[in-house]
Amino acid sequence: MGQQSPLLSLEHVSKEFYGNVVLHDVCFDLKPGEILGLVGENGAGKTTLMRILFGMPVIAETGGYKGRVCIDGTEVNFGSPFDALDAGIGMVHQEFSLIPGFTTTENIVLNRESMKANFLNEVFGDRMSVLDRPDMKKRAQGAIERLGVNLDPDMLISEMPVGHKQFTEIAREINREKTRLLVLDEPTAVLTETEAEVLLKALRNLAKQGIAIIFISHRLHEVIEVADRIVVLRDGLAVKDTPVAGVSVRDIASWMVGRSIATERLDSGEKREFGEEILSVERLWVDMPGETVRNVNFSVRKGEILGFGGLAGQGKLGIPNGIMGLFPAGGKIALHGKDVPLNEPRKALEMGMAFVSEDRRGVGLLLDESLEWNIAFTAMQIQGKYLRPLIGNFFRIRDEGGMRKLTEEYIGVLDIKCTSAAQKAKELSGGNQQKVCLAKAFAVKPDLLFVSEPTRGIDVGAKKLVLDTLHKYNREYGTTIVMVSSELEELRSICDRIAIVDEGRIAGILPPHADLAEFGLLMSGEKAPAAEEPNRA
Amino acid sequence: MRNIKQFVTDFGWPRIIIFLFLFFLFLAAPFVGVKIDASLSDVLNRFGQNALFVLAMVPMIQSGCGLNFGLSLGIIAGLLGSTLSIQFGLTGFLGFFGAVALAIPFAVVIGWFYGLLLNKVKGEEMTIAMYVGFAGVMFMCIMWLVLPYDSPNMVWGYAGKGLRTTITVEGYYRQVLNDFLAVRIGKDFVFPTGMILFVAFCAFLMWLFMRTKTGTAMTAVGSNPDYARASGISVDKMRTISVILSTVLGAVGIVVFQQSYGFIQLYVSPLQMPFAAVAAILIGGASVNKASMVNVLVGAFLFQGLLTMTPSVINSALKTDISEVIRIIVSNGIIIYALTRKTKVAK
Amino acid sequence: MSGKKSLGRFFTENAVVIIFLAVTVAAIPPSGLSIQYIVQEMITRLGRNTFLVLALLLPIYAGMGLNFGMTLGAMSGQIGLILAINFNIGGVPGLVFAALVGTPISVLMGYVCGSVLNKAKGREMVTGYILAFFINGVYQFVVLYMMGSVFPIRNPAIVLSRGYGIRNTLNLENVRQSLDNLLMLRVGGFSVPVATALVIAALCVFVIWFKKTKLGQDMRAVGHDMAVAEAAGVPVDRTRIIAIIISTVLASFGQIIFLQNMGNMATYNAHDQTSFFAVAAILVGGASVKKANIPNVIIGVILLHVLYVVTPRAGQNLFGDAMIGEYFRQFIGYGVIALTLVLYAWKARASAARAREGLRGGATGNGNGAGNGALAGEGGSK
Amino acid sequence: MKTAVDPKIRARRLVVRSALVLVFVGLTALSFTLGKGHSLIIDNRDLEDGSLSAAPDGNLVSIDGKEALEIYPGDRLMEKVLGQRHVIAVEDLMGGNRIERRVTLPLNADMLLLSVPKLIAGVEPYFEPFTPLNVAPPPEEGGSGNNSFTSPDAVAPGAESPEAPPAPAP
Repeated sequence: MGQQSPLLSLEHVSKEFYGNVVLHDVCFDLKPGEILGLVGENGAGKTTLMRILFGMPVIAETGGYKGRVCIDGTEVNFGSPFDALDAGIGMVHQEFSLIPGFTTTENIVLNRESMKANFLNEVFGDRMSVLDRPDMKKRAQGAIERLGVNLDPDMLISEMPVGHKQFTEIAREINREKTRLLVLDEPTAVLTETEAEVLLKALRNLAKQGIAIIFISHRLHEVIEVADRIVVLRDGLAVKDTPVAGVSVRDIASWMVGRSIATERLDSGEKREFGEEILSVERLWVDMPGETVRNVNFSVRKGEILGFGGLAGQGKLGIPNGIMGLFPAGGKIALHGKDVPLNEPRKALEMGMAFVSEDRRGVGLLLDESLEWNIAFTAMQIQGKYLRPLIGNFFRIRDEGGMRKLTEEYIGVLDIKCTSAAQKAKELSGGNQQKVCLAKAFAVKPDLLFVSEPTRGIDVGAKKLVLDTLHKYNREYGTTIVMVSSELEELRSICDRIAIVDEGRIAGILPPHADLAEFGLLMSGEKAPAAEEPNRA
Repeated sequence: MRNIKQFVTDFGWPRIIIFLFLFFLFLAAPFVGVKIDASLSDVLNRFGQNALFVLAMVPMIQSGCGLNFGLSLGIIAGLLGSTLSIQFGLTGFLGFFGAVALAIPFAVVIGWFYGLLLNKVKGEEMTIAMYVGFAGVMFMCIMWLVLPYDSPNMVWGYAGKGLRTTITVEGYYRQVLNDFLAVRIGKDFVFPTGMILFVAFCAFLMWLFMRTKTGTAMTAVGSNPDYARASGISVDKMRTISVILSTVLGAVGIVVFQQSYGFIQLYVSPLQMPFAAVAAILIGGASVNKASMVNVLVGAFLFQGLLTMTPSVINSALKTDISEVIRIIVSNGIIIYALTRKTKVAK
Repeated sequence: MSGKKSLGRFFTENAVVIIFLAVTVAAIPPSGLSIQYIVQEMITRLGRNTFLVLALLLPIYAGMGLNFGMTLGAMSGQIGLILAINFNIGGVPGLVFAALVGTPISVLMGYVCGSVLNKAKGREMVTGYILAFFINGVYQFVVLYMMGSVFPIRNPAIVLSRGYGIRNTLNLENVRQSLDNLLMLRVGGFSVPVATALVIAALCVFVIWFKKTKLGQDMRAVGHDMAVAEAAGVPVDRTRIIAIIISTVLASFGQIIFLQNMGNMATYNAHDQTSFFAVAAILVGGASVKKANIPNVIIGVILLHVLYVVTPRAGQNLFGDAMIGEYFRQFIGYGVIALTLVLYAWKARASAARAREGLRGGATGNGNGAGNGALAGEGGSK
Repeated sequence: MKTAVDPKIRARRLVVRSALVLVFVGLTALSFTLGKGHSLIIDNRDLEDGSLSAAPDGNLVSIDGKEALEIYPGDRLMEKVLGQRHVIAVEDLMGGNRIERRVTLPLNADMLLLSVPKLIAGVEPYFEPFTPLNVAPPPEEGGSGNNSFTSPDAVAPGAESPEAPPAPAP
């Protein structure tokens, strides 16, 4: 195996989005039959790298990439994912790309069905051929056998357990005769441990047959178990490319999160003192698709900034969404000792909590309305502000003047770049939209503010301003803040405590200055003895 | 200062063509022997008759329920009110406002159920609204035959029961609004002051309502239901309110229509009325999820102008009755145009 | 346990059919019509309408809902018939001629309709409905103004006296029931139009065969999940357009079969109710917006038309007013469409909610007890 | 599985498709000729130029073996036929004398005057185009259809035309 020439080699691949470098000079090779574990935090560049490999149109639309992608030593430049498929690269996505109403067989051979020609082909083209179902089944079974798993070829996808869906998807990729390289993006994320075991076995099976595999996962022990070699991406750089032998989970974790530059705390050694407990959360579960929270317990004290970190899909986003009533949730939540009714956003708001959603455009903003509306709306609806009486107090209409004053005030305070308070929210840049979302939350003068991914998708300058603003509100107005973010550095720069969420539970709570490897281990679901026990009563 | 190109894309070519077409019709009118003043008077009259139907589209569009193809349900409530008013023998202003007052409770109840239904079928509102409207009209056809009305002015003479297809409101409330403070200028021009005032009053109330806390919440629901929910608004409640409002306006609208037109039309006549109102508001510049008072007034005026001017001008000019076809193509064309524009579908 | 449960499921899944059957059966005795008469009517109407209803199947497979745009096909067929009358072509050749003329027109119309519907994904039905209105305007423009002025019409008997435009009613004497009478068998006192039945059977065979083709499979894939189909390389938009084109062409044939049985044609109104009747029939037969099959079509045509035959008489006999029955059947027709659409939208939302509950996994009420292994796949059972 | 990319297959398909277009056109033409309807006016009168006189007595005229019509001198009967080629048989009621003639009717004439005397005498052509003097047009109806959803008197969505009773009369 070792002496073969590389099947795939990436040479000095770089990519930037609008001046934002996401990949910098990434190089690695992959030989046939080799399993490469690709690890990195969210935003480290894994997704972008795979997009380049697959010729996703979004890459070309944003100015292409630098460097070379070579297959069998010749440079390729795919115009679309279909070109990549033709070149023998198969991809298994995180979310299932299967048709629920179809059987396993139909999904495996989707759009590559076996056909029998007939006369109508001459008139209306190949699509008039009749399907050769026995042959389709044979091919599907062939793929399933190659994978070495147990799948019923005639079962409907909708009736399958999740693991089988994942296998079906892999079987579909290896059903292509040409497939030589398989990319699996977090294939074990939705699987149970036993299912994951079977999957890893199947992957080794495939590798033995000469298929090269890129295995992307945050479950580091799985990576160590299955991969021959590991590439660690951090901030767009391939910081480590090493054979897996002798590497420990802890090593990988520290490579993943390690920073060359030390984090700058906004407060330099100031002594922090907090008030009484403001929020207590017990046995919280939240049914938020893709971010399920299973069992979370924590409490927040007045004046504190609590951070929630962890990898995507582990449930950290579900926590504020569940507490604010946006997704079905259960458990016991008390604010100032009073129970907060769940699943009722209005009650949560009325009790003095506010939320800046991670889904800025989907939930955070009225894109088609003016800034005035966006900022004043919640305060108007919940607290009856910015209304002026028309006929006594009985009939009140919007106080446009008041709304404008409020908006202009926040435009000044947060330095929102816009033409006027009447500009539509959709016309602003991402960073300024985020400031509008913050302004909306500040306008209700909350006791407790949830901020979810406040810096996602905005540029460096805006990031700093947003964090500074949060810091300022916390210090000057005593606003208690619960901040959820995928960027550990950000949490470390501003939070007083940082909880890491893994698989819907709090894996541990660490002080911001804790060792980076500790954070990495918690994120990877590994036991970290040093971590503070999450369930402090 | 926005540039012209942007304006054109926002507004859409179809609407500009319709504008120019109507403009051309008014220009051409004198040359083919059509009296401008009589036409204008006619346009104003029909504008008043139909404006409330167009206005009824606003709340549902704003709350994200889409175009109200089920407006016929409101019209049915209005018909119940007006027939009851005649049954009770109310005349003059009492007759008109009696009809409105009797219609509104029906409209509220029907609208409430209709709103509950539409909340259950988010994303499919328009098709379902259309067929619920149709079914409602057909159901009322049976009711008109069996309900125990007995005013001799309304029931079939020979059978003594069952309402007639067309009932005159002469002697009840015919033209009470039109004639109120009406101004006659010249031989052929009459300004139906009362009706226009009433329409303006309703439009003003709607304008005001959209500025209240509830109205604001309703607009937010239509603009982004998730945002509204995150701000503590009950999306379903706002949608139901908008449907009720739309239904009530439809009910009041048909009574206004009757007093000007002079007849109550029962049975299948409400079937196609929503389509005209939908076409009108779209011509006025509204989209499937955004509408304003300006859209209503401009749309009602343009559409009714088109309906009035096309027959008279085109038919005199070309000596054919092609206007009917133009009308069908224009009004349905604009609806298709609006439906095929890219907008997010509420789920 | 399973017996009772499956019976209950049978009732909920076929609620529309069962309600409809009950109403229809209840209306038969008061109508006073003989079974003999009703059966003969049924046979005639099956021959007349089934083809049109079958035209709805493919767009349903392709996930485009009920093709209200089928009216476009009906209009194309009518233009074929107008030309057949114009050239005085009769008999079965006349019908074939009309169909051949109607085909290219309906292919074009289908392409237009499919392209428009592709721009209105998610609201195909209401758009198709309005599009039918719109094209009706174009049809009127062509038939009422262009024919006889721009397009020469040689048969003066079908032209309005003003010199251009086709008359409101056309006598289809030359082709009247020529397909039905081609092979009319008398079976046990009933006349059965065998040739028409054969044509319908051929279409059924075609539909069944078509579902087994690659194109049919692609349509199913597109109907189930457009995004997945697109990702797998199925040309989604093109497949949807093809589904509509086939449906439109079939509708044009269907309208020709319908009109040859009727024997005359209301030039400007014959197509008004085409989609309403076809859609109501297929829904009465138990189809939904996403699911339909050939038995749905046959059952639907029979049930809907029995109701249509008996209600006016039943209304006359029960209430002394035929109009009550007349309105009642239309109410039922529209009501069934509304009800099916509502039930479907309702179910879709409910099952989406259930699917999400499935994701809830171990995170149910007493979060404490949820084990480590039960990540997903076994929740939602509380 | 073969693909449409192969130029050989593409050429073959082009041929098949163009052939199909020809078949389509041919079929249209065929149905046109097969289904072309003609009104034959079977005329048993003296010819205008006097060269032939009406067939005396009663004759039976039968077209394509269908039910025979009796025709007497001075009679004019009308029979509708489809297609171009027909066999016309004239049988003398008295004498039993039977003459069969094959005729090919011109495509573009809807009405043809078929002269029995010529037929019996075998003088071609047997027929001449016939233009009726004054065809009373059927009663005129109004203009366009009733989908004018904006007109105040909007119309019923009438059911299938023959079965639907009209809306209740005033």
